[in-house]
Amino acid sequence: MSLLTSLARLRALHEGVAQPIATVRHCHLSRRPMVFIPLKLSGEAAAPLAAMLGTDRDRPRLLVVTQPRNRDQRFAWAAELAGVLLPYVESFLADTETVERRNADPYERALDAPQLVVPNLGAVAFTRLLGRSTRFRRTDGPYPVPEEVPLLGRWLTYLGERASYPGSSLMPAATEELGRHWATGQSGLEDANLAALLHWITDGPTDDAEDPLIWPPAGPATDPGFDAEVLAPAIDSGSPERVTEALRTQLEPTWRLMWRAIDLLAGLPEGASVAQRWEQDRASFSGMAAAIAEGGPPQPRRDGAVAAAARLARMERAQAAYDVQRAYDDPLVMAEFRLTGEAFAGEVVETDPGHTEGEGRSRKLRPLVVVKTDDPVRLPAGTALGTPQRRGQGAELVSAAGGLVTVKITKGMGRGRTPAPGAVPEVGERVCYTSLTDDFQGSPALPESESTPWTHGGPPQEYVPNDDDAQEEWS
Amino acid sequence: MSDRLDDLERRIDELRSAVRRAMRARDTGTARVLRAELRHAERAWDALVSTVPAGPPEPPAPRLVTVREQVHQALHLLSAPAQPRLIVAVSGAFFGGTIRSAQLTSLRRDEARSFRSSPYGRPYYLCAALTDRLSPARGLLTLSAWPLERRVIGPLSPRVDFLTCAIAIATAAATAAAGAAAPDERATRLLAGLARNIPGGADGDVAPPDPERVAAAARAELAVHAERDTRDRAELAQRATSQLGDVARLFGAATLSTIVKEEAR
Amino acid sequence: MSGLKRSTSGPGERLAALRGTTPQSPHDARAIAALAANPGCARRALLDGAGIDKDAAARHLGFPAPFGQSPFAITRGNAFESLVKADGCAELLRMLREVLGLPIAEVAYHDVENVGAHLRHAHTRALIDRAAAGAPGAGTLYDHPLLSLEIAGSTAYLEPDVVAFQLGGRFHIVEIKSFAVIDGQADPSAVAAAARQAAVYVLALRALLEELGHDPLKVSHDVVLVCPENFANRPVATLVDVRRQLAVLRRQLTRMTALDRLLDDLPEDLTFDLAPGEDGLPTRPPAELADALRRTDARYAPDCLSACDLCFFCRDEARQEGASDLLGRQVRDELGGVASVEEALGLADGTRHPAEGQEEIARLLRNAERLRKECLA
Amino acid sequence: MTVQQDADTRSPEQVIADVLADLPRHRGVVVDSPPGAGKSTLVVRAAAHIAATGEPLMIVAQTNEQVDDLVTRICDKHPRLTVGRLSAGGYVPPRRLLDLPGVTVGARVQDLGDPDIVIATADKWAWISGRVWPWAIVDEAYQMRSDKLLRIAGLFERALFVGDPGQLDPFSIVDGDRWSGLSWDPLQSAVSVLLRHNPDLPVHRLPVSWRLPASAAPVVSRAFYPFTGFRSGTGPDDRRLELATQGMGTVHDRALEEAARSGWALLELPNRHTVRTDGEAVQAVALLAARLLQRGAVAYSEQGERPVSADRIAVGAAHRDQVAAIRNAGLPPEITVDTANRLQGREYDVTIVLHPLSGRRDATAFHLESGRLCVLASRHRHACVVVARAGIAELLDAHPSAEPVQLGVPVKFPDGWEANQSVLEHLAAHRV
Repeated sequence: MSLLTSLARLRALHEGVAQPIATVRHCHLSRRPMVFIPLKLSGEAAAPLAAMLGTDRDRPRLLVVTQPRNRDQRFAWAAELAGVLLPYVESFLADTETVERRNADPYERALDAPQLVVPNLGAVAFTRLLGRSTRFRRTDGPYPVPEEVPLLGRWLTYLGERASYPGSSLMPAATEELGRHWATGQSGLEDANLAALLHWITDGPTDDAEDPLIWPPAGPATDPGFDAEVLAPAIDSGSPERVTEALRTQLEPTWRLMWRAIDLLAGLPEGASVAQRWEQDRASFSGMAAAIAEGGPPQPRRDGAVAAAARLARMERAQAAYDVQRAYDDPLVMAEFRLTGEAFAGEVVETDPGHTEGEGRSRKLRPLVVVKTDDPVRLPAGTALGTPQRRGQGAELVSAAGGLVTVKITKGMGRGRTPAPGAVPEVGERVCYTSLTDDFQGSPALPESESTPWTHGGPPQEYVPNDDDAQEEWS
Repeated sequence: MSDRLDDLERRIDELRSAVRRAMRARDTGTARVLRAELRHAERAWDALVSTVPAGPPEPPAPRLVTVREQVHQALHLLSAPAQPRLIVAVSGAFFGGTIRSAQLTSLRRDEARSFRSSPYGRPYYLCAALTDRLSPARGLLTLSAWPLERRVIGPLSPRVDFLTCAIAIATAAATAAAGAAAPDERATRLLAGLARNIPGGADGDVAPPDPERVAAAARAELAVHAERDTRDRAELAQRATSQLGDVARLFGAATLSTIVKEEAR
Repeated sequence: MSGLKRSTSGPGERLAALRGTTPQSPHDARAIAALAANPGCARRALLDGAGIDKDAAARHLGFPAPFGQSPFAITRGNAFESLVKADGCAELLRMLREVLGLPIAEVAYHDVENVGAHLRHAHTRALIDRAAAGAPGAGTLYDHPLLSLEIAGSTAYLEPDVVAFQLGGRFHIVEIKSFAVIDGQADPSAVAAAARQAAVYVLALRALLEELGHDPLKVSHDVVLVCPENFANRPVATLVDVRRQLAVLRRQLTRMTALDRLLDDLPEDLTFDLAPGEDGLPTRPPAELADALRRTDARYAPDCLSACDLCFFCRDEARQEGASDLLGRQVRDELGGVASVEEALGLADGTRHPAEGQEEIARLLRNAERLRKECLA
Repeated sequence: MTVQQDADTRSPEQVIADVLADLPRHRGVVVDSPPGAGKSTLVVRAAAHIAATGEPLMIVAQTNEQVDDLVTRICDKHPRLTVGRLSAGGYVPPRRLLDLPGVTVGARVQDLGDPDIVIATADKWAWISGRVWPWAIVDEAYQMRSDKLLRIAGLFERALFVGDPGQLDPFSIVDGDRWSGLSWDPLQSAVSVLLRHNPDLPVHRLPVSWRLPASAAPVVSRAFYPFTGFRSGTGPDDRRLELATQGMGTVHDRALEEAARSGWALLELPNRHTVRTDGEAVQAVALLAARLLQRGAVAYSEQGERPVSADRIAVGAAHRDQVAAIRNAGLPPEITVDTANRLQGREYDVTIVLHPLSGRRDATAFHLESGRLCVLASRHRHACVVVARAGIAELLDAHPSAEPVQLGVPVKFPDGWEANQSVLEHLAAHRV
């Protein structure tokens, strides 16, 4: 968190309403998102209790395990969940585009992808565990499960994993996305409560949000008081209707909150780089669908040495790109870098568009721009710069003193002797330059898994899902 | 009817909130009153929404064999002091038993009361195992017909009894399997759980347990402990014989704290 | 569950006066482990030192703590523990054989709870003494040993639901928890809580050995954590090194004996007496109790919401004061020395003149305010 | 792993001989080197030793500066060895390198001819393939992330890993919890992963710091190397720092005098919570540096007598904005001002440190990380002056301890809290 966000929090606390910390939306919002609110049985790792889900805000589906200790009912619940989720996921596979690649065969990329919106990070973790507990199951043998359960497990695992990929929007958590766009007058810890966070953004803070009788927790854990006074007696009564109704009361308020959260995010204009990140999501989704179609094995329990290093490299790169893109897309995010002196903005007061360097054939156009800024500039001369106003261009800081910064444009000027119209900022134009740049080197190759070196334990045993995985109890 | 249902639902919601609020304030008195009202309303609601009246899902089958007798059967098979959970499992696996652990909690006290009112009036009693202080051991049941040496518990006895039970169960499983077309799943699961905890008793988790192998492994470990355990138990049994009267010999000598509890009751 | 009785040979009379007629609330291992949650909070230190039931106080003040445990979780916890200990600790023996190489012959089991409550501590001492002295056949597993620990001058008895386990005169604490270990990983905060709690037992057992004239380091700093594996009920054992938790615990216990400094600063007439009536419920006017509490310094941070019974009371106080503590430790640190929201905002929009030493934060805040205004215009 | 238990009684010469003897016997050999214990000397010695067998050797370092430094040292000691310096496209070799006769610089292995030794950063090595070297030396291996080792381990058959376990651990901008507990966790250091998979490899320890003076070695050893320990190679009378001109009795002068006398000084400012770039503290740091130059400090040591010129002084801080603020305070440009991360592996006569916890109300894991303080407190040959606001002891006292615990991850020592406390206790005796 930066001082800028802290200031927004202070302001929110003072005014009694959340303050924006973004001017554009940094996540993709699907035209057809599926809201998914899972609940689990207290005290168990991943025993499902209920879920409310659907793509139509007026017609939520409620799935309930009315006897949560019954293993067969849990798998039946998983099969029901698969019955809603899998058709939704698969509906995005039909329409694809062909993508050409350098040094590789072209591939088919889905034109759109599923988006599973969950309330909070707890729901993401629970989804991952649900995936873990179902993807190794067998549809035959001693403990058979309904056919669609293992497939559901693989998709839940995929979506849960993808949620921790920086900048991905396949499985956003409402509290996280809201928290990225608004600062409340409470702590980050309290922001994890969806009802509390939403109230700050809309009507102002209320302690009702912490009262489980008014706003039941958004899951996956239920309120202990509800468990003791409502759920346990309902389960003991043996009446499935009563259990179902009890759980409906816990889920419906959150259901309404979720759609309100989506509406709030939809009210923001989309950031310029969002489509690009969504394209990566679509590619990733298509890759997963292809892996399933080719009959690949379910995802292993944990990453091997090579897979871990590869995933880390991808995630680090995505994180760096996400951070830079958000700053380029959103002046309010860029302001954080201006505050720390890694970016500056101001008005162009002087230009030398025809400035050149070098002689003869190596003579190059290097226009100079002088910017007047109030920002503290902490960048040394020679720093490479980029600018959100002209993303293809690269520049270099020449000098900075007394609120005047001289910048030399070094990249993206083309081969001409004079700059193309609009390529060099005009006097009077507002511009922003930053040392943050989005050009990353590719990462070097990793060994094949079967050539894992001795320093990392040597080649791993090939992973074959065995009966142990399939028969693991689900207590 | 739907009006009435709506009213009931509103009432139930109100009552639930009130109970939870009372519980949060630790006002148990109010909570109790409200809960009673709530149950009443819930029953009315159930009656309206369900075609079949709500209640325990299936009516209990007529019990031909009493809980007492079922426990006796299981203990007889095990031939060693055992905890309710094992007794219930054995009863279910080999005798089609229907008992639940909760039904066993008051058993020992009932037996003691019966014995006190008419000593030796029954052919057998379900009684306590005795600790090295000759007090009743927590959560262990035995049969009165057993020699005292079997009913006392030395430091090694829990393990010895576990192995003894494992042998008994393996033997019973082998016999049952010989007679039946397919092994009973409950027996298999019970045996697998035991086999896992005996060195050499099982080969990973996947294959169904081999009763003979389980029994052999249990016997092998038993041989390690048997001598000392027999000695410890003989000593304890002798002390029990010389120090305890009839009631205490069957149900354990009261410790100070249990006397206090009894008096408070 | 762990319960505790305290010996009456109390610490200072000052603490007794703070407590007044309120019965001393016991310290169990969980409470001791929680001492390190916010050691900078004087209010908490005084309440803990005096042995005031913070939960009761919070409820009486109208700020009941947001904690509670589901009956499902409790049932599950109990069922799991009895599974681990069933049939002469058969599951536990298997795991100890696998993880620590326990020989087949080592199976002797002592259930200390078979002994009357008043004798349990003495019985524990005798059993542990024999084992530490290496007496032949001294036993391997000790269920429910009753240990004790000196806290701020008084003795707290700890009745762990743990098992102590010895092999060759070396002891380990076995802690049974019902959170799952999935593919070798468990919730890090749950593991941390278990480790802190187990460290209390390690320390208590070490103290006992020392008292009996044995080497305290015969108690291993590796505790055996037993949890259900994956999604099943089957237990799995993992060794957890609690050296760090032991160091923290020692630090906090030393700190508790230094309560004198805090007590010296208190007004003479201050008391936290809840004035319990015959039914044990507090009768002291809540406003009066609140005033008494406000005369001590709290150090509220949002982390308190998951650790301290008084959290809602202190949060309310911070709100009334307009303290930036509400927003979290990080925000508070970023604001340098500015503690109040009003003041920080005044500096940001220039309506307040920076006091001496505030020039820098004022400049930073004004700059931040300028940037926000510019971007949101 | 087999740690040489008796290392602290051994002479550094013996340890080096043991390491060289172990090289052909094991696939990997690890050498732990506390600050200034002759790590580079060992690398140069081992390089010459291996080169003498006639077998090709690759050397891996972490930064371009470290690589250039090693190249210079090797050529200096062993002018007859040929060294190939691999580099990325944008790299401009410093003048001193181009002047060395045996050195070739190139972006591809093919461009280097066939030198005795090829040396590059780990990042550069990761792009090389198609050849296997019989020997490798990996320098600063504790600061190298294990995923980097994974990329290059296929290039060599056996290797010597050298590094300082007490400095900063590698880190990542993404959350790596998902891999915690795995023996190949990519966020762990190269050495931790190596040893978890090969627990029988010998681990040697260099027992003597040649950099740290007798006044500093025990302090740093106790705080940051509690289980292994090391000693100073020089005695209390071997090093001296003298200030040529008289002081004026200001706190700054007195701090410098205390540091010259005892090797340590704590310039304590009044207790106040401040922003990170605490102006008063920044000013104090700058003044100390300026005064040190003005007063004409002279360092006497086993290396002779020399003035403490600006390039022999470093200023260290925890954060980049602090470094920027200190630079802006008007220090001579020859004085190094940098963060702990970037001061790793460097050596100066006198260091001036802005304490990471100064002016804070709460500490975070970042500020308490023992490696950070270790780096800052172990760069000097003569004296270290620490600038801090009063109140750090109270801050440590009030620090909540609720760090999460991951299963299967070995506990790391020293604990940051304990290390900070230990250093603070020592500094208290040198407070001005």
